[in-house]
Order: sequence, then structure tokens, then C-alpha cells
Amino acid sequence: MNIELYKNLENSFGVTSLEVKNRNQSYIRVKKEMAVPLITHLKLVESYKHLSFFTIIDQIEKGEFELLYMLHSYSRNHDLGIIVSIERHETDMESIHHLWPAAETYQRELREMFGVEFPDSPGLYENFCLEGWEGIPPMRREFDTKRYSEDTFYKRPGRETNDPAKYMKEKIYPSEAETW
Amino acid sequence: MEKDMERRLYADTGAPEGSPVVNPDPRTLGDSSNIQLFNEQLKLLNSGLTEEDRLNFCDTPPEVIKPFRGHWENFLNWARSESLWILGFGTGCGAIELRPLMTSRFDMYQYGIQPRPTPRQSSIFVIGGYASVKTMKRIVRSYEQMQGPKFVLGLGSCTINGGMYYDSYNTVNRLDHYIPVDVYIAGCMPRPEALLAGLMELKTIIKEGRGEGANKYAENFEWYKANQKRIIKDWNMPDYNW
Amino acid sequence: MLSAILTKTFYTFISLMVILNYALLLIGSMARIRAKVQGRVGQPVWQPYIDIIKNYGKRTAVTHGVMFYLGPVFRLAGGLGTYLFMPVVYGFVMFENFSFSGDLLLVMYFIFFGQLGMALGAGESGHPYSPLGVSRGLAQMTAFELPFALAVISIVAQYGTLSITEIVAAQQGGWQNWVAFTNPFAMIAGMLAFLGMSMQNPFSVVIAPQEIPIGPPTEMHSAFLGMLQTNRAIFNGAKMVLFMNLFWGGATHKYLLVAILIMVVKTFLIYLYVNIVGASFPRFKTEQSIRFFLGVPTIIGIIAVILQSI
Amino acid sequence: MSLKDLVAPFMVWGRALQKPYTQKNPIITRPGADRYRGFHVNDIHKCVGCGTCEEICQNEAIDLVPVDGIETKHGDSGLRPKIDYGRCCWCALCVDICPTSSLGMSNEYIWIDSNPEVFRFIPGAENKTWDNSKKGYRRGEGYDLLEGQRVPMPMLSFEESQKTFIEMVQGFSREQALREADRCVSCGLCIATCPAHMDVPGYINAIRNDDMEEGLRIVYEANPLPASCGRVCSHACEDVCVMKHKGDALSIRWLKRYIVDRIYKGDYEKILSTGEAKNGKKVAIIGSGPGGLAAAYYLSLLGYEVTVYDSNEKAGGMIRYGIPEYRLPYEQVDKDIDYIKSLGVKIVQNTKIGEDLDFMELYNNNNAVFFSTGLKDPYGLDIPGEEFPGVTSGLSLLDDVTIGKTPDLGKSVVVVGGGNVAMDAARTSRRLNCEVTILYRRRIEDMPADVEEIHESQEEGCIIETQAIPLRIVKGDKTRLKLYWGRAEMVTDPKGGRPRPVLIEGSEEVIECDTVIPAIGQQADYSFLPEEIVNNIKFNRGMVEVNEYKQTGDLKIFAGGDIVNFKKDAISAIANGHSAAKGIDLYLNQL
Amino acid sequence: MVEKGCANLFTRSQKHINDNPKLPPIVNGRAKYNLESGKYLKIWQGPQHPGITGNMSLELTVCGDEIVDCKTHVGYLHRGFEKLMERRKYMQCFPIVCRIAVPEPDFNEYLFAATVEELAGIEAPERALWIRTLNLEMARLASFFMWLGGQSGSFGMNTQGQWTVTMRDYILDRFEELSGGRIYHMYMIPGGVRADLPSGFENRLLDTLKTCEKCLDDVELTMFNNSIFKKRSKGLGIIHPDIVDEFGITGPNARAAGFKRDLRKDEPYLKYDQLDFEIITGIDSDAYTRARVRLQEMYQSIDLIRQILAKMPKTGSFFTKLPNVLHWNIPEGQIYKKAECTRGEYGYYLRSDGSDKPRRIYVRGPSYTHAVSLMERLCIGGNISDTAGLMVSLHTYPPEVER
Repeated sequence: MNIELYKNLENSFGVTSLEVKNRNQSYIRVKKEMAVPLITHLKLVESYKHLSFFTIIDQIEKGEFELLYMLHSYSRNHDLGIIVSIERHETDMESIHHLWPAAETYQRELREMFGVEFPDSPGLYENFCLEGWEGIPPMRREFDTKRYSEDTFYKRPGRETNDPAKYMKEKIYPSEAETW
Repeated sequence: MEKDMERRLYADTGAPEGSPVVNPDPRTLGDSSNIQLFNEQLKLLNSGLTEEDRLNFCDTPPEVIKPFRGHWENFLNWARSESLWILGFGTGCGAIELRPLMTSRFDMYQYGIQPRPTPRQSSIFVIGGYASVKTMKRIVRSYEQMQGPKFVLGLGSCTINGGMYYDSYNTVNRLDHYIPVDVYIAGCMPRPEALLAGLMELKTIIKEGRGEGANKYAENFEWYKANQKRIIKDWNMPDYNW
Repeated sequence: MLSAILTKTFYTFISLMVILNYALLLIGSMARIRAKVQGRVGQPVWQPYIDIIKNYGKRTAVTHGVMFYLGPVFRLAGGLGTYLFMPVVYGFVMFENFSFSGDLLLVMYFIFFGQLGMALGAGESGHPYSPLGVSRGLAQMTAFELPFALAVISIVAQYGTLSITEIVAAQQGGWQNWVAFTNPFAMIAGMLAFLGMSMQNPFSVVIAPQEIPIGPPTEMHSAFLGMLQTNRAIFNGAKMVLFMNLFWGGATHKYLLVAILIMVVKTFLIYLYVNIVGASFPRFKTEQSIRFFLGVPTIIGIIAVILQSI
Repeated sequence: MSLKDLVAPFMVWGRALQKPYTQKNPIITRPGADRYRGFHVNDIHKCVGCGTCEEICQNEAIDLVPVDGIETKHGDSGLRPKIDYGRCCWCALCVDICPTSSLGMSNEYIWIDSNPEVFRFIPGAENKTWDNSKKGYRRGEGYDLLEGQRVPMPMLSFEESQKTFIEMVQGFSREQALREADRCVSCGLCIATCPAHMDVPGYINAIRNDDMEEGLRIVYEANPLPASCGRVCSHACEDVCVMKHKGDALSIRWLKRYIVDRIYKGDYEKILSTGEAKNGKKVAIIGSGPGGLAAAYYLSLLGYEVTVYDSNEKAGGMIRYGIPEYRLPYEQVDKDIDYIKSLGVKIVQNTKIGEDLDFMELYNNNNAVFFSTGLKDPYGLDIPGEEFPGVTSGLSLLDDVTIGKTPDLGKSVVVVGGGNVAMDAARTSRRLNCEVTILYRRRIEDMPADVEEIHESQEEGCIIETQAIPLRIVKGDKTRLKLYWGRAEMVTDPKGGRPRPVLIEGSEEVIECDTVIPAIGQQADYSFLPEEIVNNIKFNRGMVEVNEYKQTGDLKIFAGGDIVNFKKDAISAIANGHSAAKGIDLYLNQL
Repeated sequence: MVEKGCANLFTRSQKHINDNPKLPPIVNGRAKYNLESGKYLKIWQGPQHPGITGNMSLELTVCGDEIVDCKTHVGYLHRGFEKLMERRKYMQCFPIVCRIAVPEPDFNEYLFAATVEELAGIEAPERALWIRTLNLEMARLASFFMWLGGQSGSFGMNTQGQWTVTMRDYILDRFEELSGGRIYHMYMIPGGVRADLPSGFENRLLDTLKTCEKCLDDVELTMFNNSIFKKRSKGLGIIHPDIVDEFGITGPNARAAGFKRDLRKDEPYLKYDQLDFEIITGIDSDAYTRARVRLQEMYQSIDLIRQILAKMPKTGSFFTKLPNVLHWNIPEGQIYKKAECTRGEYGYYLRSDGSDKPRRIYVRGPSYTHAVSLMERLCIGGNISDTAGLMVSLHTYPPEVER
């Protein structure tokens, strides 16, 4: 990403923290309110026409979701990741389905997997991958998939394992007097 | 006397040695108290359907159908084993190895096995590995629509004990809790040869009269239903699909 | 009188058994030949028998209403009807069936009748793909009936009779007397229509597994399916015998066995022809199929009729 | 639509004339490829049950279970992997990572059953058809997930080292330590073998996390002398380290040393717990060697008032006086001892029990007595000429060097013996500019000294004569002494014991030397014990008999260190001290 | 002709959505049909349906034979890979990534290895990169053979499908030899590859290529010159060039619309910069053109494999030592890596928080847009007979949609 474009965006959209990975890839951060205007600008003016993907990274420690819009410009041959942080408890975000019809699918999935709402996105509340899901959305960090699996689906009983160190203590040094 | 005979015969075929789980006993598997509780809440009256739709579906549980006795049943079993029609439903990644098996390299037609596009006409259901909850719903429906005697082949490790998705929130761990399984094939993916060997094993089982999965399902119908409803949270389909 | 009826019944039974077994074996062996094209070995020749036995031997069956029951029965009746009103081997009482009392129109009616019965049964089944298949089937049937009817008209005009026995009789005396050579346009129109009638590619729109998983018989199972399979064998046999009679001089010889052998060879070749086309082409869409039948074959049929009328 | 489009499709029938693609009888005619990842095989006699396979398995498909016929012993947990084929995904990461390379995969792939419970098995222990399969997946050359080579320890060069008493081993840098710690697979097989059962994987993990404080805490749980042990421990743990099967064992000892080296002495108090409140009970400890100090440390943590009596000028016992400075610098010994002292342990120096203080006085004034007086009296060579001046002992040489005397060794020295003391004596002599020859009765591989000690002494220029039995010492002509020795041959023991050296009659060689240093072992001295106590305590071949809590026949007296165990090394003494501390606590709380 | 065709279909489907007063109102972005009216029939194509690729389903609303509304339902194969990877160590993720796209697992393996290597600062040896390139091309060929079978089968032509699946099987034989696995190769591990080429592998591979090429010639002759195949596939599912970017269409689907886009050329990864090939494009952007483009890419792939075998260094190390994989912490950072798979842009996004487990791995499968939003639009106005053919011509693999 050339510095000029970044400066430009910095001035107009308040873009921050440019992270250049290599010649073909960089990441920028932007505030929630400016995200969709920025993306619109990038698409319509700066030739970032291809939405590679759109996903969320759950930063549970910071109490926020990081939305990542990965745009690609064929003419610049450049990937631009736009990271937008939103509060974990205020989970709605402006939809971008009017820019890319395909984004509607991403937003459907994100609502299901993270519980982030995109008002006005068509078919947002339709099932995507899951059916009849109850409880917290599965891709959130606090959801423990292994525990859920053990609680919901029967595990085949009859397995037990031994820790080598503990087993050796029992076998060779069972005495209380030993120092471990 | 004859009745006794019949019962014994059925008991013989019903509980073959060494395959306790082909005929799962509700009292020994799973958390029995839980199931009991569940059974009480379980209203097997097509309660997932609307009033209107309910009229379209049958509302009686399946019945155990006794096999004929003697040579006639043996003959039918022979025919069943030599004409295995696989339901064309690739439920998981196992479907990828069905393709070579169906086509010229391994050509399962020469063993009397062929795919069939509709559950009504099929006799084997090959569960291709892991079954996600959403697919499980379709598996149950498809399985129930198949006409007995019907057989289930658990392909790959995921059907045995969850396989590599043992900790996934969306795949079942033990297939035998939801539908009766006749043969398991270990592997991930099992090669087409393993699948073929599994089908051959299934043939032997059918010829020996041990392929009574449909009757097992009818016998333990409530147990299976309880298990199914435990994982399928939005039960909006009929309880009796035949 | 009684003994005559009994004899007739017995002969009919034999004739039916022969055609049933022959058709089943034919289906089985043709599956093997098609398998060769696909580069594989293929199913055993007797596989259709086992399939039928298995289907009759299924323990459970579900009905969707009275028509659902009657569908396969009508279908089977259609197949039997088609078969029973024409001579299989010309000149032998045992294999002439009831051809004395039936004619081409009756046979054509029966070809329709089975389809209609099936349509009713499939409609009752409640599966959305069944009516789709039925509508496709009926649409296509109407289309291929046209060249077929034209071919038939042409033959009727040629020989001035509707009786199949007489048509066959008129073709005796060497291959140059066969309709195929005396009236080649009718033959071409008829054989093209036959492609549609036999529901093989490219005219397999009715069962089209990739589109409407096998269409009308989607819900048919167990004994119903067994019945359909039985019918499929008899009906296939009947159609081939019909076409053999109409265009390829029928089958006759002074020895019964040789006559049957001739019948076998001729029908085998007719069936092979269907399969040669079937293995080479994909499937038409319904409207493409209709458009096809209403195009070249119909024109050829019209030409055949015109040629015979002048 | 061209004619070609109409005709070309019929070309498919060309295929009908060719051979079908179909594989005939594929199950038989198409075995898995040579590298196929089929069912597991395991050489259960090679396997040591380290559990690394269980660790890497992302499907939790592997359990470790006991197997009949496999015993739990040092370096082998006796457990073997049991694989659940209801979980396995045949990724073969377990095969790749197996440190002993015992695990592999055959090219068999068909396992069919109608009972889902049977798909679990212990490869190698249950007779399966594929057990002896040579084909199938094995970890190939040039691909390895684990590092078999140690990170080399920076050391003084041998030219330099033989001239100076500066510590030879310089210790890991942070980066080296991280790299070395990274090699650990955290199997924990070493814990059982370490006499003190230190939580080795625990502190190595702390190093990896760069958390030295946690590391120190873990170390002190089982060893209060880590600075010393980190240098001179006999590291039995490294002998059983699973990484040894891949090449070099992990440098467990150096890593321990790394933790201690990274922490300033003054910070110990902040990091380590100071133990329970004082409970007013008193315990006397005789001997300030590792055993005594360990007992003192753990007892004081438990709240006892501990007094240590020692005959030397400084505390430490053998680790100070028996180990030369180039291996264990004195300030490191001080570092350990000072911390123990800082907990309130009193150490009374220059007090020899039996001479300066009566044993019974201790016995009566304290609630319990622990003694680990060690082995002090060196064995003599038992040959003619032993009494000549110039014949000294290994221990007294080391002693002298420690207290600052320069012993008179002359120009050339012969050390007799093959233990660590012999090596220390030889290398110390070397540093005092002597020519050194080491005579040992057996073969070099029988030497009890550490392998690296032997190697280093050779590198420093000591000549080792093996299978050499000293015969007599006479006055020399040019030199002070002449040592006659004969060659020995190894005779296998018919009973299956280790081979015995037997003198070859008539073989005799001579070495001219100034000093002969026998270092062939020491024995204990119990003369300080009064009669009535000796009667209570049982002895067995010069060693005190104790129970598991190191309690002697006299319930109030506990003993530890070289006088009770056969290993006779510092870490065993520490373990004894720790056990005794537990025992004393138990004993006093029962009263 | 092309432009006209495209515009025609595009406006037609747009019309169906917006203008036609006969069509029902749109609620929440979706058309609402009154199924009671008897005019429409709702049918499900899948998940249990021979005409569907893999385990997914299309909910079709039809009016006669014409589709007026289509909804794609996925999730039947959802296993939550991204969640599972969050609780696995980096090396433990390695066996599971290949399960994301069953018929073509190698791109997952490569991309996962590449992202991890990039963030960990590891470089795979030269020979490993060549072997990976070889592997990816073999996978491309195998995957296309599978697709070719599907494409012919979806129009009811079973013959060629039988051959091509066998050809794929022959390639899988080579894979099995190379990696020890038939379907899931688990071969491209972070740090390189797991084993060297077995002895004699090159020759056997070349033999297989010869067989494949011959079969391709046969298919080319009998399928691409087949009047009925042409009739059915020409003009089917035209993707207008204007909607290529709107729907995120990549790969042969975009190239058939005339876009010269190929990541192998645009952002060369592995050893593609040293190989000699051209981007293959089409003009008509219908099912037939897409099939043509793919067929040519198969020939190209065969050629590339031959080039790779010729240019590859014959010896050398194929694996770099990794840190101990049992506790391999990867420095904090993020990276997106992509590769041109058979279906388009396949991408892995990896975010690391410095621990031994990935913070987030996002898998971008090209089918995500192709199978869902694009399929839903292209279906409208079409015939139910064509859905299977259309679907296959978009070349979608459901497991990479739902992951």
C-alpha cells in the first residue's frame, strides 16, 4: 500500500496503525462509524473491488470483536485488511450487502457464529450452518466446544489413560516418604 | 410350542454374540435416569408438526416384523445380500470414496451393489463419517423412510467414537445412539477396498440372518427417539416417517 | 371350448415366461455391455432377477392411498396388454398370444395406458418429484407418439391393415420385404420414436436421476417396485417385439426354436441400438426433447405417410 | 451443429473394445503403498511409554495403559500406547514424533466389525496380522519433528582448562537455554529416576516460558542445593531421558543451573516461601553435607529449630571439600548454603561430635537427631609400599586444595581408581602441573565416573591405563616412587555378574612417579556414636540400616547420605535429607 | 453474441427480482411466494439428491419447470474447524486442515503451512517448495478429473464420468505412494514436506500423465464435441462480467468471463514464477466455456507437472528443523495467504497471539460465494433440469463453505 493512499485515508477517514506485511498486503484500523464509508470509498474510488472475505476475531480479553474486511484490488494487486473494533456487548454493525451482494452470506454466518447483528442485511436471521442452535454462538471464545460436545453427544465409555510420571511413582516409589 | 420356537429363533437372530451394541439395551447405555426423564417429556405424537400437517403423517410407531423361518428366509436373505442398493446420500467426507467404488476402477456393480437415488428403494445407508446435527436430522428421516430390512454401514472412525471431530459442537460422537449400525469400518478415510470389504462383511451378516437393524430400531424406538431429540433441538418433523 | 381356453391360457403363460426371462436377461446383459463402454466389468447378467426377488421380499411397504397401489398394477397391465395383443413369433400358436383379436391401435393404446396408470399412482405418492417426472413423461410421450403414429399410419397405408399379424405376414419372403427396406422413412421415424419410448439417454427425462431423482417411481418401493421392474422387463420386451414386427419383418421359421432365436437376435440388436445411442449422449431437457421429436422425426414421418399415400 | 458433433459422441464405444479399468479383486491385488499410513505397529520392547504420542495426538486417540510382561523400571514407564480407532485420523504425527522410533504404521487398512467397542488395541501387544509388516509408514530420513542434538555447552578449551581452577563449564546463555529446553517432550520419565524426584519437566517448562522464578520454586521443592547440583549432580535423569533414544539426552543439569544462575541470591527470599511458623521443636543435624543441609532446609520450612554441627571450617561437606573448584566454585556452594542459613538454620562449624561435643548431649537436648556424616576414611591400596611418603589419598588432596594448601605432588602422579574422586584428583593434579596417569582395574566402560569426566580428563592430558592392577610401590631412583602394576584380563562371571579382572601372571610394568594417589573408595566412621546408640542402630556392611523415612533402630535418630544409600552422590543425600525431614515431622507429630 | 446473451440473462434475472409485477413482493431481501396459490411448487434439491455436489441443498421454488426462487442451504458438513483449531496446537491443526476441502485437500495443507511458516519466520527448503508445487498441480489435476465426471454426469452422461474418476484414482495412487494417504495426504507440513519422493516416482507419474492425457483426449472428443452436451451447456448460467467482482467470483469462473486473473501469475507463490504457462480465459462465460477453460487447465496442469519434474532439483533437503512442535509458540501477528486452487482464490488468514495455539484461522473457500450467493442468483429463471449442471459448472465444494 503506498503511503500516499494511507495519508489520504488518514486524513479523510481517520485510519490508523498501518501494518505492512509485504508488497502485496497491509492492514489498517478504523473506527466503527467510519468503516463503511471507508470501504465504500475504497471500493468505488480506489479500485478495491474484490471482497476476499469478511470475518471476526474475538478479542475477549479486550472485550471487543475485531471485524476484518479483507479487500483486494486487482489493479494494484494488493490486499488491504481493514480492522474495525466493536464492543463485545454492543454487537451491531452497519451492513455492506449493498456494496457486495455476496457479503450477505458472510453477515449471515457471522450473526450465527458470533452473534453480531447487521441490521437490514437480507436473510440475516436464517439458519446458515446451524439448525436450532441454543445458547451462546459457538465461535465466541467463551464457548467451550469440548465441554459442549461431552455434555451433548455421548462419548464411548471405557477409556482410561495414565500419566507416565504418576504411574511410575505408583509402581516404583509408592512410599509416602518419597519426595514428590 | 411353535410360538416358543419362533421367539427363540428371533431371539437368536436378535442378539448375536459379540455385538451387544447392534442391539442396544436402553438400560445399559447412556445415562439411564436421564433417558427415563426424557421419555416422560417425549411426546411421540408428531408434536413437532402443525395441526394441519399432522394429518398427513402416520402416528404409530414401527413394529417388529418377524422374519420367516427356514429356507425361505435364507433364500430371501441371500437375495437381499446380493442386491444391495446404497442410498445416494453422501452424508460426510466418506462420500468421496464412494465415487471410485461406484465407477470403473472398483466397480461395485459386479458385486450386486448399486447406488439408488431415493431412500424408499434403498437397503443400505452408508454414513460417510461424521454426522453433523443438521445432517443427523436428515439421516434419521431418510433412514426411517427406507423399507426394512435395512442396513447401516458406519464408514470411518467418526462413526465409532467421534473421530477427529470428537470435540466439535456440531457432530455426533456415536452413531449407534441414533440409528442401529450393522457394520463399522475403521479408517479416515477408509480406502475403497476397505469399504468394499465392509460391504462383503455386511453380505455375510445378512446371509447369516443377523442384519436385523430395522427390528432393533422398532424395538428400542423410544430410546432412539429420545437420543435423537436430545441433539436435534428444533424437532419440526414427524416422529414417524413411513 | 374349455380345453381351448386352457390351452390358450397355458400358451400365453409360456409366452409370458419366455418374454419375461428373456427380457430380464437382456437387461442384465445390456447392462454389462454398457459397463464395457464405461470401462468396467458390470453387474452379473442375472442381477435383475435378484433385484426383483429382493424387492418382492422386502418386509415393509407403505402405501399412500388406493391409486398408489393401482399405479404399478395399471403399469403392469399396460405392459401385459402391449405384449399380449401381438404375435411374438409369427406362425406359431404358442407365441401368437391374442394377436387375432388385437390390432395396432390396441397396442398403441396399451402403451399409453401404462403410462397413465403410472402417472396416477405417482401423483398419489405425494413426492414433489413424482408429478414433475409424470408431467415430463407425458409431455415427451405426446411428442414421440407423433412420429411413431405417423410411421404406423404409413405402414397401415402401405399394407392396408391394422392387424400386426398381417403386417408381419406381408413382410415375409426375405429381408427385402421388411418395412425397413420397403418403407425406410417410416422405419427411421419409428426407430427415432423408439429412442424416446425406451427412456434411455438422451430421452431419459422421466427418471433423470440428477434432476428429479428418478421421477415417478421415487416413492415406489418393495413389492410396488418389484411389480414395476417386472413390468419394465415385459414392457421392454413387448416394445422390441412390436418394433421387430412392424419394421424388421417379425420372427419366423419352420422350427420354433430357430424362430425364437431369430426373435432374440433381432430384439437384441434393436435394444443394442438404443444403448449405443444412450451411452454416447447426455440427456435432453424436456422441451429440447419435445422439440427434437416434433422436428426431424415428424418430418420424416410425414414424408413416409405422403410417400405411401401417393 | 456440425456432423462431427453428431458422430464424435459414438467414439465412446471405442472404450468397449479395450481392457476395462476395473481392478480385479482389489482387496487382494492392491495392497497399500509402501508408505501407506495403515494400522499402527509398535515395537513394545523398544517403546518406553513416554507418552509423547499421546501428547501430540490431536484426537485424544491414544491412551497409555499397562501391558502384561512390560515392567515399570527406570527409563520405562511400563505403559504402552493403546489406540482408539474410533478417534484416530491416521495422520501419523505419533509416528513422526516417537522419540524411540518404536511406533510405526503398517500398510494394512481393513478392519471391519459390527461391534463398535472393539476398535481399540495396543499395537504390538495384541497379535494382529500386521504386527510384523515391514511396509507402511515410518518416519523417513531427513525429516524429524524432534531435535536429537544437544545445544553444545560453552566450555573452556582443554588447553586453557588444564592450567586453571576457573570453572570450566560456562553455562548456557538465554538463547541456548531456550533452545535446549525446547527439546524437552515433558514426558516425566526422569522424575522417577532422579533420587530427589525433582519435577524436571516443570522447571524446564518454566525456562521455556522464561519464568525463572517459577522455575526456582519448582527446583526448591525437591532440592535446596540447586546451584551445586546444577553443576555436579550425577544426573541419573539424563540417562533415562527419552531424547537419548534420538541422540543426546537433554542437558537437564545445565538447565537447572541456568535457572539458578539467572537469579540473584538476594532475590531468593522474595521468590521462595519461608515456610511455616516455628513450632518450638528442636532437631540436631550432624554433618553439613548435602544430606544434612537438605534435612535442615525442609525441617526449618516445617517450623523446626534446626542446628547443624560440622567438623570443618565451612559448611558443605563433600560438595565443598570433595569437589574441585573448577567443577563447583565455592561461591556457588555459598549461594545455596547462605539461603538455607537465612531461613534461621544454625550451623555450628569446627565442632566434631564425639570430640568437641558429646553425642548424648545432642540426643538429649533435641527432639530428634539426624546424621549424615558421609564416608570419610579412604580405603588403602593394600599393597606393599603404601606407607611411603608420596602416597596420599584422593580426598586429602582435594581437601588440601580446598583449604588453600598447595600439596607437594612432584612432577608426575599416578591416580589409582576409576571413580569421580579419582578423576577429580587426577585433574586437580593436572592443574598443579603434574603428568598424570590413571590406573584402573577394569575396562574404560566399567568406570563408575561420569562419561564426560573421563572424557575431559583424557582431553586434559591424563593418561588412562585400564585393566591395570597395582602390585607394589618401591622407592624410585630419579623420582620419588616406582609403582609396579600388572595387566589384568576380564573373566566373565559364570553366575552372570559383571566380569572380574584377574591378574595375568607374569605381566608386570612399572611407572616412575612422585606421588601415588589411591582413590578407590571410602568408608564411614561411626566412632562418634556412643555404645548404647550403636547397639540400637543396625549396621549392614558398614552402612546404617534405615526405614523409608530414614529412621534408624533408635526411633529418635535418623540418618542419611552416603552412609545409608548405595548411590553415594549428592542428589541421593539430598533426597535422604528430604525424606528424613518428612519422617522427623511425622515422628514428632505422632508424639 | 456473447454480450447480448449475457445482458439478456442478467436483465432477466434482475427483472425477476425487481420489476415484474407478476412476481411476489420482497420481504427482508427475499421474495415471498404464496405457495397456497397452487402456482408454485417448493422442492428441495438435496441434501439427499444425486444431482447435488456433496452434502448441501437447494430450496427451489418452481413455477412449472422454471425456477423462480432459489435458496442455498449449507451447513450439513459444518464441523467448526475454525473453532477446533483454536483449541489445538499449531502442529495439531496440521492433520485437520486437509479435511476442509475433501476432493482437494492439498491447498489447505499448503496454505496452512505457508501461513505458519510466514509468521514463525521459517523458510522451507528449495526442494520442498518444488515438491509442494508438484503436489498442488497433481491435486489440481485430480480435482478437475473429479469435476469433469460430475459435469458430464450432471447432464446424464455417465460414460465419461466413469473414466475420469478412474483417472483421478490413478493420480491418487501416485499420491498414496508419495504421501501415504489416498484422500487426505497430510504431506505438506509446516517446515517442508514429510518425505522425499520415492524412488522411481517421476517415471510412474509421467506414465500416469500419459494415461490421463489420452483419456482427456477421448473426453475432449466425445464430450466437448457432443451436440447434446453443447446444446445443454451453451448459454447456461451466464455470469456477466459486471457481476464478477460484486459476487467475489474467482478462478475459472472469472476467467471464463474473460478476466485474466490467476494468482499463480499475479502473485506467484512457491515456484510458479519459474514455470512457463499462460492464463487461460474464455469469452462466453457460460457453462460450456467454463468447462472448456477447465479442460484446458487440465492440459496445462499436465504440462506444468512435466515442467516441474524437469526443473526440480534432484536432491537436497526437504524439511527444515522446527522448534519442538509440542510447545511451539508462534510470534504475535497476522497474515493472509492465498493460492489459486481449482475453484479460485483459496485463502488462509492466521492470527496469532503468541501462544502455542492459533488465535483465529479463517479459511476462505472460493465456493463460499460461488455456491451460495452466486448460485442463488444464477438459478433464477433457469430450468430445474439445469440446476445440477449449473451447480457443477460453478465447481463448488460444500465443505469449504461451511468448514
